[in-house]
Amino acid sequence: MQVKQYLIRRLALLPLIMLGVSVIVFTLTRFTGSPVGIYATPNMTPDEVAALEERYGLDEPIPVQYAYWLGGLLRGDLGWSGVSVAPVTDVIGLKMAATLELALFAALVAIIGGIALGTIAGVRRNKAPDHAARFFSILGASTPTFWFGLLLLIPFYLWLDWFPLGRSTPEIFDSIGHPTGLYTVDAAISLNPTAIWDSIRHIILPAVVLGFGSMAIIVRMMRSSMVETMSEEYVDAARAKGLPEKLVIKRHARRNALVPTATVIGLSFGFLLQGAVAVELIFRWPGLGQWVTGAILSGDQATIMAYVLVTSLIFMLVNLAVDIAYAYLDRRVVLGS
Amino acid sequence: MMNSDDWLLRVEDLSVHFRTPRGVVQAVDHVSFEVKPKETLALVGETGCGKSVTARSIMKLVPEPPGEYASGAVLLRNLKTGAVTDMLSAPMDQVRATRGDRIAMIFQDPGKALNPSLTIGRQLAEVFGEHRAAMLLTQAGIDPEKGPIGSGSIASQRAGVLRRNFFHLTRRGHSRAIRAAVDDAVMSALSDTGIPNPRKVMSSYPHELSGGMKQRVMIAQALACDPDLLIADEPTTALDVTIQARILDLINDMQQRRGTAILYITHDLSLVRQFADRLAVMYAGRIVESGPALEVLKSPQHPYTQGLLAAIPRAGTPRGKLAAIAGSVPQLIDPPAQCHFSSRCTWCAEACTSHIPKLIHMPGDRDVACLRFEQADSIGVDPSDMPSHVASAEVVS
Amino acid sequence: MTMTSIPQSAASNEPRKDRLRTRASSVRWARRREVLREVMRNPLTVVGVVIITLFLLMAITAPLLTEANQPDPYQSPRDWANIDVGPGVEGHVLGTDSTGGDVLYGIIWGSRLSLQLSLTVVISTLIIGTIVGSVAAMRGGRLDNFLMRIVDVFLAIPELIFALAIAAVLGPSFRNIILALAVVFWVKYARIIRGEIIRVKQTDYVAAARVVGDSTWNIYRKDVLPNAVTPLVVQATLDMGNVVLIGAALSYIGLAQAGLTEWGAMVSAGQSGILAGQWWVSTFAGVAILLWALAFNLVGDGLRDALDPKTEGR
Amino acid sequence: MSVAVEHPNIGPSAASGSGDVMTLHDVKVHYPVKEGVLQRVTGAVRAVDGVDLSIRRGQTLGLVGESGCGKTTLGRVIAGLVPATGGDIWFDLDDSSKLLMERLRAIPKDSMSREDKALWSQLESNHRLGSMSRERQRIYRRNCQFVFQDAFASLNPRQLVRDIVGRPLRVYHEASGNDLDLKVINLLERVGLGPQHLLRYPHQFSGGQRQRISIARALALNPEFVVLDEPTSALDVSVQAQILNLLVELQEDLGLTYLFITHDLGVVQHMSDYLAVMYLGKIAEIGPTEDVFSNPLHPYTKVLRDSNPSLEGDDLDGSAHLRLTGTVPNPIDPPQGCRLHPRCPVSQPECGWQVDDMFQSLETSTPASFETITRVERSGPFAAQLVMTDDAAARHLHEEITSSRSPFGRAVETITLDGANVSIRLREVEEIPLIPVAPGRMSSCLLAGRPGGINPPSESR
Repeated sequence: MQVKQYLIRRLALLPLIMLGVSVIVFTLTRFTGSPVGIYATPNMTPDEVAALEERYGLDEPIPVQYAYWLGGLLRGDLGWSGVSVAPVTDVIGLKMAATLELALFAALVAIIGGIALGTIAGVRRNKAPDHAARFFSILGASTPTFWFGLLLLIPFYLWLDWFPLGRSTPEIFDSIGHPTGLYTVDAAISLNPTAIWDSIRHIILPAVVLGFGSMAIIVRMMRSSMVETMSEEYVDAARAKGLPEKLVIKRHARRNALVPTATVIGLSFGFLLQGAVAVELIFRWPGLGQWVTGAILSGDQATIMAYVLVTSLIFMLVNLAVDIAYAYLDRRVVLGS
Repeated sequence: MMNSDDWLLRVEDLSVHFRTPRGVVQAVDHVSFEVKPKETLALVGETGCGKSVTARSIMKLVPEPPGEYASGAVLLRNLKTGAVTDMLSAPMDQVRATRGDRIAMIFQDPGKALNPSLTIGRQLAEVFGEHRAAMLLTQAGIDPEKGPIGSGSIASQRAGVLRRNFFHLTRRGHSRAIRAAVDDAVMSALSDTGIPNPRKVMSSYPHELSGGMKQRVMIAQALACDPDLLIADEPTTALDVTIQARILDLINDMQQRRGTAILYITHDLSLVRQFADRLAVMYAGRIVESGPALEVLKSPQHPYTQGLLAAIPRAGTPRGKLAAIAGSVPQLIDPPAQCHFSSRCTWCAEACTSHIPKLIHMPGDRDVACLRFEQADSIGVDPSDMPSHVASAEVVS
Repeated sequence: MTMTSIPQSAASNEPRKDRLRTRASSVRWARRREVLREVMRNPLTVVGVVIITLFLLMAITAPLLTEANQPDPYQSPRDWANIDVGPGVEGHVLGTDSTGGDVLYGIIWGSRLSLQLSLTVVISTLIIGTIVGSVAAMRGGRLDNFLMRIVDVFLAIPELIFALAIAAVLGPSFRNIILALAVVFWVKYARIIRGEIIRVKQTDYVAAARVVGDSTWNIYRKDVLPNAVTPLVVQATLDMGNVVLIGAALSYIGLAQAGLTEWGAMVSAGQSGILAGQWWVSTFAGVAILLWALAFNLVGDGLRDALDPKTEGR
Repeated sequence: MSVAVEHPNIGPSAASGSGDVMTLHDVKVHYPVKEGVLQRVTGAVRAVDGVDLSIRRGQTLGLVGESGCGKTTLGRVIAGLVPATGGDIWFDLDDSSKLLMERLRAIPKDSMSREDKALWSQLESNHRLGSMSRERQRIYRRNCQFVFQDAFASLNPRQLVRDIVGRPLRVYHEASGNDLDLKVINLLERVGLGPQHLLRYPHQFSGGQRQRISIARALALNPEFVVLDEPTSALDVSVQAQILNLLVELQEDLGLTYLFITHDLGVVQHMSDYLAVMYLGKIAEIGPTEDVFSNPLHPYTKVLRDSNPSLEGDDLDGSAHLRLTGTVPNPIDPPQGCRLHPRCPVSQPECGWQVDDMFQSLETSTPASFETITRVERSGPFAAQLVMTDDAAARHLHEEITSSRSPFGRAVETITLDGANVSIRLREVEEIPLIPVAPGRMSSCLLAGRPGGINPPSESR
């Protein structure tokens, strides 16, 4: 019951924060002056420009303009994407699916690798595996994703040609249905072995590159919370019960160490989303990141702003999901806050 | 010490060191004592005297590193077969089989010693799963020898009666029977400690229970397998005095009923009188005095014991006239070879700062480690350097 | 416990007291040195400090190491005769890019840009964040609530994406990257310092200062801030590296001026050559970014371990 | 040297040396409990819930109770660290102003005459915490100091001992520079430390020394009254003795008034002149320490005393040791009537039994019939209608309650059976006040004034 109330409150906060994000985004669109420039041509007279402004409601006071804009947003009108030559709403779904797929696989790499490495490091504190894991985590946090991606391209694409660029081989991609929009999942559903292999071949390298930085963050957090729980008295109490060390670590130490790590996992999803920009660029992954870099270079503001709105929404939803997991993992959280 | 065969636990010459960046801390320094079956030995001392480390060493729970068993043995005698195990040198499997089964432990803060993310029921079930798997299977109507999973696989699947075994057994339709057997075992253990509503407690998480209730759960968990020895490490320090009284009543009562020997670790001498048969006082990693509890309390011989007793406020002491021991406990990082109490002792003489006093056996089953009871020639110093002598005959007057 | 004691008892001989005051500051300095020694005990931290020192030297002596390009020293001099040459070629130790820009020159002058970027962003956001977080935590109530909701909104947008949007709106230039990062980064500090202050405010030593009757400002200055600032110092150190990482990512995407000797831009400039086997431009520029971030991460991590309040002094 | 010529130590009554340093009247500290999606305030943790207390000048009042009873909160309220949410705290009332205060307090605010109102507001601005004038507030602040349980936590880890102990002097511009150093050295010597400790950080000291530093700080302004919040609980016995001796010595030398808060009965018996026992935010009993120990007038005091392990062999006064049952109730919704009654070994039907107590006892004694209750319609804390699963269950419950010989069973005024419904009404008892029962002694137990006293019935003569 308490858990439910807590989650409802978190949920109620979500639209409020999204409203705040929309204010920021709107401010940004008006930052460089009236967006009438998109429609105006240099040889228009001031009167013609004013007429244009009136037509698009740009002569109204700023709050009113914001209300118009927000109204459009809520109806699903995210504007016209110059780079895609289509309404933003029409193209964003596909891009989002591609990015989400990449981010989810990267998250999988980061979470599994991070928890495993962090656990080992925390248990074998101040021994070789610990030092290795710590150095690895610092290295991961210091490596520029875009550079790391380029570096991996040299052996795995240029020399060995193991992993292709892009998201898919178009013919294979078109040969299966796409009920979910996530290529790997669709391929799995279609039970088409060629498609499954194609989807996995394409996603491995970008997912590893993208997940590397987040894994480093998770390793660091998992290690320190493992160190903390390993010194808790209930771990000694579990040993005093005669439990084997493996079980002591798994059920008593790691389980509790996961609780603080959960928040970091949520936050690291932000790193995945932002890292995706560069990774998509390098691996020619047709997602939001590639889309938005194109928009930046051509000054397509509607696309940029839609991108900011959508990624924030994804980020917040992921964190909400983590909060739910957190409340499940540690019942005391809710009572404590 | 005594050589009778009537003992359960014998700690011989135990030293535990901790390596720190600043030097080696000699937390426990050549400590020997023994616990007889069914008796209560109280190990008393102030913060940092090494009593908790001693207790943990018995279970081999001192973390290595930074800890290190520098010398000695912890011998546990099987009362039925007479076989003796050294907990410090035995293989880990054997140590684990002993923990929780023949030696159990209650911790100082029950709030910290219970896993916050598991229900009470699961935490107790772990003990049964670890040590009483065969018994549970029998109760569930499965022959542990011939059953769907042999006793061998139970031993290997040490998760015991929890998930993994359930999973295996579910397919064979025994899941419910085993679950019921576990629940019964857990509930009877809980209700044995006077927990009024064991079914509810079983499914609750530690934070939902009060401190006293948590300590009851800890006791239930510790006594689940009827251990020969219960180590109680300051079990009531974190509790209020009214709760403490009830927990002590409970431990007492359980001991009466089951004949468990208790090693009671405490800093509170006033608890000892109600509780202990024998008493050992520790100071700075060494035992300075031991003997029958009431005797030691009545006529303490070591200056530290005397000081400790005089420092406790009592009804009769005039206000502001407590006999405090001056100074504070010395650091135990690479300590000099001397009586550690010498810096605070009123009797301190030249010899005290150059010799480590040995535990001297006295009439009345008493031991004291103080140079006042030793002869100058036996340790080879000038008699004028010795503190004023006390003849051992004076002790039991 | 074994500190040199002040000889003789406290008689009222005047000259001794002046010594006392100078001694107090020397005791404080001794304490700081002790903490520093504790920090430097970790060899990895020392490695970090050495790398940072080298980068600093490089940035300061850039005009001595290479002759500054005129008119804009932050554009590599073009050597059109040597386009895309590999490392080791006469005059181009680390090779050149597709426009004949010298890679070593870019790395050396790029260190100045990185220093400028990280110092400007971290110092300015540290000040803003500390002020906002302190006001929120010390005042509490509605103001706190209001400020923290703003912080929540800022935190809802991933750093790089937020900075990317701002920089994109402002137009591609290195200055705008700095500005964009400054807008984004203060939030984290505000949140950290607020949390720490709220923690410290509940300690007994703050209660003790209140019992004595000291003013809120004095309590903030003497008790709250000094005890709350440690995680902020750690985070700021880590961010000296992070800012350069994100800044490089932004200029990699194309938000810096073309041809700038910024490391991220250099990686971008060299990437088309990679598939043609010209690995050196991107690689060396990337190594520079990596080393910079690594150095500050090592030091930040070492600071965190050494200054962790859980182990400090107790 | 700037030794303050007119030392603003204490108000007019200081010379007389009589009266109360602190007078508490119905002091309450309630922390709001927020619940639900909108975080509405749905109740309050009643940490301190109506305390009347006088702290007499020059004496030591011991305040004992178990964790969660509100003793620390009460101490913090008195020291001005926590604002009271109800009631009045008067500082430095001499006998005449106390009489005046008591006279005026009896008059309802709106029917007060104009001059009484003026007197009242003058009284408030001179003596009442929260309404004091700035100048009086300063005097109060200087004269009421606090010593914390965890000395280390109360010392700023980044300050030198000189700055910690000298801070009060700086705040009140009592001293600076060399003068400050000298004064701090004097204070340190006063508490058994020396000049060599002046320039050290708190972490360089042992537990006992830290507590000495914190005592030195409390004494820096020469206060009259010190709240000691478990000053020795974190210390070992041998060091505790040093600190207790020091506190007594300081009290004798400086004429201090102490409020000594502790959970340790041995310590409080040794240290205090009179004793207040607290339970769940209320005072259970007050009286001279020796009397309270030898003849407790509240069952809770007796339980505390009996539960306290003692070194002396035979401390039994013939009566059996009393024990409490159950656990401390939730301070958000404390029991009506006497706070102790659900756990009390000698409870009576008049102690304030309510419907919730019934559920609790049913749940533990007969879980089976507790589980047959399907719905409860309350009408106040003392009456409810229970809907049972069926008529038989209702009959069973009715039977069980009516036949009960427990004080709770006897507190039932009416119980009616109607099909599957059981209506029950219990004796209404709202509040059991703390009343004088013997010269100098007050108790909030109903039995205190009765012939048999608070002993269990089997033993009462």
